[in-house]
Amino acid sequence: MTALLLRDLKLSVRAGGGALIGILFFLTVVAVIPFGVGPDLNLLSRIGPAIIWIGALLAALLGLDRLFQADRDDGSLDLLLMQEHPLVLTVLIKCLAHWLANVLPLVIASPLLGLFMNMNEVSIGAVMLTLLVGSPALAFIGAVGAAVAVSLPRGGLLVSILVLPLTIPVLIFGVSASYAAVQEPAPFLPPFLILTAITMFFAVIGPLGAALALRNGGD
Amino acid sequence: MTALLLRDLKLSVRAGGGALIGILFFLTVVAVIPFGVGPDLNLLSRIGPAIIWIGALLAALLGLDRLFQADRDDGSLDLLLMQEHPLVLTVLIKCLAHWLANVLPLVIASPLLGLFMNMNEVSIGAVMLTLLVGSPALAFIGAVGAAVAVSLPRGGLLVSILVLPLTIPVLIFGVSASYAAVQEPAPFLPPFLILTAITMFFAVIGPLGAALALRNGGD
Amino acid sequence: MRLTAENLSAHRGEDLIFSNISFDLQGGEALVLTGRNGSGKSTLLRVLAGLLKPPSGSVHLSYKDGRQAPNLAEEAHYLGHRNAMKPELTVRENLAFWKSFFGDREGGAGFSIGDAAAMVELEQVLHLPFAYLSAGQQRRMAFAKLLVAYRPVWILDEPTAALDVKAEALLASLMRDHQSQGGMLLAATHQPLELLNVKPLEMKGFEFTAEEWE
Amino acid sequence: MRLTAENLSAHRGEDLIFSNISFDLQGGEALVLTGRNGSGKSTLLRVLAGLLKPPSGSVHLSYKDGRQAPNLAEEAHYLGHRNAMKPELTVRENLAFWKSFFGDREGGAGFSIGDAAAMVELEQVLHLPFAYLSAGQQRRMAFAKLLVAYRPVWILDEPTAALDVKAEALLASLMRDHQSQGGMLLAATHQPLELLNVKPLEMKGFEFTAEEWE
Amino acid sequence: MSHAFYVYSSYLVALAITAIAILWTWADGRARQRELAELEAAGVRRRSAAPRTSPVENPKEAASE
Amino acid sequence: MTESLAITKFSDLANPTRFLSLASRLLPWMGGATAIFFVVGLYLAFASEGDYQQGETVRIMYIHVPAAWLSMMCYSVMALSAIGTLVWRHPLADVSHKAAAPLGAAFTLIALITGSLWGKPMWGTWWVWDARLTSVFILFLMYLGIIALNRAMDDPSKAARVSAVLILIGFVNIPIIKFSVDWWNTLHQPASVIRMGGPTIDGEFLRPLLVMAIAYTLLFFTLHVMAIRSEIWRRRIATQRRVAARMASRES
Ligand code: HEM
Ligand SMILES: Nc1ncnc2c1ncn2[C@@H]1O[C@H](COP(=O)(O)OP(=O)(O)OP(=O)(O)O)[C@@H](O)[C@H]1O
Ligand SMILES: Nc1ncnc2c1ncn2[C@@H]1O[C@H](COP(=O)(O)OP(=O)(O)OP(=O)(O)O)[C@@H](O)[C@H]1O
Ligand SMILES: [Mg+2]
Ligand SMILES: [Mg+2]
Repeated sequence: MTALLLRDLKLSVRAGGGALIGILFFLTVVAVIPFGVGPDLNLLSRIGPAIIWIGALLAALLGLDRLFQADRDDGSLDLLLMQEHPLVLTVLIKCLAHWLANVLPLVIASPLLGLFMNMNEVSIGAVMLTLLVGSPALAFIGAVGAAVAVSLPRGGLLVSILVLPLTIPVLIFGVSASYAAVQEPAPFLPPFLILTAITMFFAVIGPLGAALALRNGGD
Repeated sequence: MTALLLRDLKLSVRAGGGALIGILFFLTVVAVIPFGVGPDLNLLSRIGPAIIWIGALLAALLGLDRLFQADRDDGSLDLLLMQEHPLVLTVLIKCLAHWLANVLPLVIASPLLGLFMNMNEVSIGAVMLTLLVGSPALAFIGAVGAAVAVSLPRGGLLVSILVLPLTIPVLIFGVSASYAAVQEPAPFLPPFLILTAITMFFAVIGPLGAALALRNGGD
Repeated sequence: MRLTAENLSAHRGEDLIFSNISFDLQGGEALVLTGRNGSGKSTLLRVLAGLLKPPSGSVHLSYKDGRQAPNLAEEAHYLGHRNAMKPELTVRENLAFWKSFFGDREGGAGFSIGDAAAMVELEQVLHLPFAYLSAGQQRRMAFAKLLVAYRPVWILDEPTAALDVKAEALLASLMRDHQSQGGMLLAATHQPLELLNVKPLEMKGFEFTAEEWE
Repeated sequence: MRLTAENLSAHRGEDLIFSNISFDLQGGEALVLTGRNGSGKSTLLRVLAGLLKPPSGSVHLSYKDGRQAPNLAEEAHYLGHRNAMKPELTVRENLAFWKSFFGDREGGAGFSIGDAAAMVELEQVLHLPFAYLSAGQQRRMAFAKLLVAYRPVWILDEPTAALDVKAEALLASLMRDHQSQGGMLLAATHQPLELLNVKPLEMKGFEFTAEEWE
Repeated sequence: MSHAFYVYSSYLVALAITAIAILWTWADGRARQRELAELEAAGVRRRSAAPRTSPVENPKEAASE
Repeated sequence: MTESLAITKFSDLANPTRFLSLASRLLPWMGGATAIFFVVGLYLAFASEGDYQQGETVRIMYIHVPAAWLSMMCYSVMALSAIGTLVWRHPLADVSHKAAAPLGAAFTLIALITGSLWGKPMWGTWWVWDARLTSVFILFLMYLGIIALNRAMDDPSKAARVSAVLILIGFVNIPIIKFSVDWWNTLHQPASVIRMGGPTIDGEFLRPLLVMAIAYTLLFFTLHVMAIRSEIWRRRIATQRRVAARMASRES
């Protein structure tokens, strides 16, 4: 199982150029934003957490749809399915590898981006914390979509309908928890706890659903 | 050549679920921003055009990195490269297909999002018009990144990094033209004309660069 | 070691590809599937590997001492039309991954990566990314994957596709070695393969449309 | 029609795979490449198809009337290890796309899609998505792609991989038909192919490492 | 903060980055030289530096002599 | 010989072996000259008067402006090499733009950081998203992107050709940097040295600035030649390793 984790990490590092890439990607996304909304520092710091969360969503989605497809195309998926390491675990590991390689660097880089967006320390800390807790959920949700995409040759549409709406709650609670940390009246803990609950929920449901789809969809 | 256009359109509708992914992602982005900005409708309508443009930019990136990769993996790319329909034209057609399938739906959906963002009619019209004129440039720029990605085993984030910086001028002029349409003193036409010029410029440079990269990156 | 299949059948889409296939195989024997293109050889092998659920029939594997194996898939290597190797990784990395992911099953031990590569006569390309190998070299390395982890049953779908004549003989001798150590082979092939204790099975292809709707 | 290649060589990465390969081919003749796995057959075919730039050497094609063709790639069909068909589209859609994308070159006309499918004896699967075909059926349909648009030169990399014996004979006869109409064949193969006017070329493999950096 | 702070810190930063660039380039060169020496010691030699077997092994060099 | 003398001379020089021997003769001189110019430049920089408007901080100019110039010049050198790669397919051009990318990134980083350090006292903020600053930031990202691309591909000559295409496409950014202050009105200083109609800057500041600019340029070329040399060595090593491996496997 560690072998699988290492292989998947290696694959995403090898091809794209490594963790640096995730950070660079995020940097470019964030650098693009001020061009849109203008150099108003106040406004930037207000929409900062939302932008960082959207960047994370995008980074998590890019490449996620091919989580299993690459393995299917070269035939590895067959061999993964044949082993009796519980398939759920295999899926979980693959999600983890995707998250580690593509999303974690963003979480680590987020303070830097917060500075660019003129956010204050508390806000930066809150965004980083919510990202750390919430972003794995994006990977788990995506895994279901990726598994469905593999098993239905024409599942493309279904994937987007399945995945993106499910990510909205994660995004909403993540963003609102980050704001709650700064804006006084709103309490930080409730949305944060909900976010944690969502992640844990999807950590179970996601791999289960994905494993089910993979088992039933093979041919 | 129409055959190629039709095939690519068919593929993205059948397999990728292209249009819907874009629109849903777009929707997600637009749904999350109000949480950041808060219920201030005035502010929302002010940053509306920028948000829509940014959403469109990011949505256009989804799937772009695989513009040529799928063709390489099944060997079609070899045959496309062998034909002497000028390769630049082939690339242009593929960009067009990507734009039609993945970006045009966004343009069409943008008025709806404008309503969400509390924008007025003129502003909505302006955003739609600038998107229509400016977004093809995104596809052309992306084609260069996608062509570079072909020589990599997998493209992913790296492509976005290479591509995003180049899209910034498009974004700047697109957004400023949309604002100019509403804010009185600023004239609409100059930035709009520059936007058109940029699109035309990249319509030439993009496919040329992509064709060059494809010729040189193959093996 | 004994493998029995009873009354297997398989659907693809709505079509019944084959039905009522039964056979019985001892350790050291080889089941060789032949038949025209599209007659269902690959389908049968995928059913045996547990990748397709057969609408009817069953497969049982029992160990030498009579115990029932829980699952054929776990005791088997499957080499399909595709090589299951990552083009971006070097050959050595690929083999190392499969070696540690598969682990050995009782009754034997896998070879080291260097040995396995030497057995398919390709030690000198271990450091290259898999994508850089020629078609035949890729196939040979995919075969080396079977050697790095031990499995008593090998399910092989056209193992010698794309191989030159010498390599074909080489792989055939590796398969015979596996048999003579008590392993089982299930192989689909178009070229005659020189194996031991061959039980031929000719697939006839397309049986009937599924009957559920009649 | 006449094809001459002079002093061709090819790099892969930093390695020189072959050098100084020259040959001369007339209409109706076939160049058959043989050699061990990894000896450079596919590389040579890709160089001829214009997909790899050779560091030295040149290829010329002239028509029957002595005119020089601008480019071999345009006058040639290339069938590589991969089938160049989209798994999501039906076989008919795939063939229709290539037919209209290729168009015909002077000197002949392509067959209709139905005819081409009948020539490879697979009319009955035209409506299936390409992904649903068996390996051999896929290869045959990839071959049918050569029939729907006319090209005087066919560049074939192991055209008969994954085919059953009957299909192999069938495709060989289609290739002979192409030859007898004045077409040229350049094929790499491990199995003996019964063609007309064969010029054999045995590839020896790996020459040396590139010298630029010395 | 005083203006001097900005002046000196920018000079320091510039110095640091330049120093890193110089050291990196230099260390890379040294490492490569060492590797070349190791190869030489192991008996691997450049073919063009080895005793000539054929007169025109490296045409560029041969021509310029 | 059918080629002209100039071409023969050029391709002589461009032979890796020639280049190496020339480099080893030239490098000590280049290094020495760089050091001398830096000493003189730094002396002038601190000996000169402060600006009545900007006070002490004008001294930042002597490192900020040359670094900014170099960041653009380095990219231009890369673009020229990229043309060399694509048009003449010259291996030395491949090496040249690969070796220049990290140097360009370093100079751009210096310009960015010293600019920020200047911006805080002058504009009251470290960073604004104006056209000049952002286009330089994009330049920095492009350097990093090119480095990442080079690292992601293991066939060096293919990597060189592909990144050459990218370098040329990215060249549109250079005029944007140069003219951004004219096209958009921004906080940043308009051109006052390199402009049509001669410099408008006072000679007092111009002298140390020019000396520092020469010092930076010399530094760049010294490092570039060194980096090219290491890159050539690196490729030789790879080649020899491969040959050795083949030999070994042949014998066995
Ligand atoms: C991070 C922020 C900054 C960046 C990225 C930056 C970038 C640049 C660049 C690229 C140039 C070269 C322009 C050309 O050759 O036309 C330049 C020149 C210059 N910069 Fe900055 N700059 C920054 C901040 C500042 C600040 C805060 C000041 C002073 C208030 C300043 C003053 C100057 C001056 C005086 C020149 C010389 C212009 C000329 O004579 O052509 N810069 N800068
Ligand atoms: N989804 C599907 N719907 C209908 N038919 C299908 C589907 N998938 C596969 N088939 C058919 O199943 C049959 C069996 O294919 P299989 O791959 O088992 O053949 P095979 O004997 O391995 O052939 P080959 O020698 O070419 O490899 C083929 O005729 C194929 O067309
Ligand atoms: N980038 C690369 N670097 C080094 N060697 C390479 C690279 N790409 C391919 N090769 C080598 O090139 C050689 C020629 O491969 P090619 O595909 O032409 O062989 P082939 O004759 O077609 O073999 P097969 O019969 O197996 O199809 C192989 O030895 C392969 O390992
Ligand atoms: Mg089969
Ligand atoms: Mg081959």
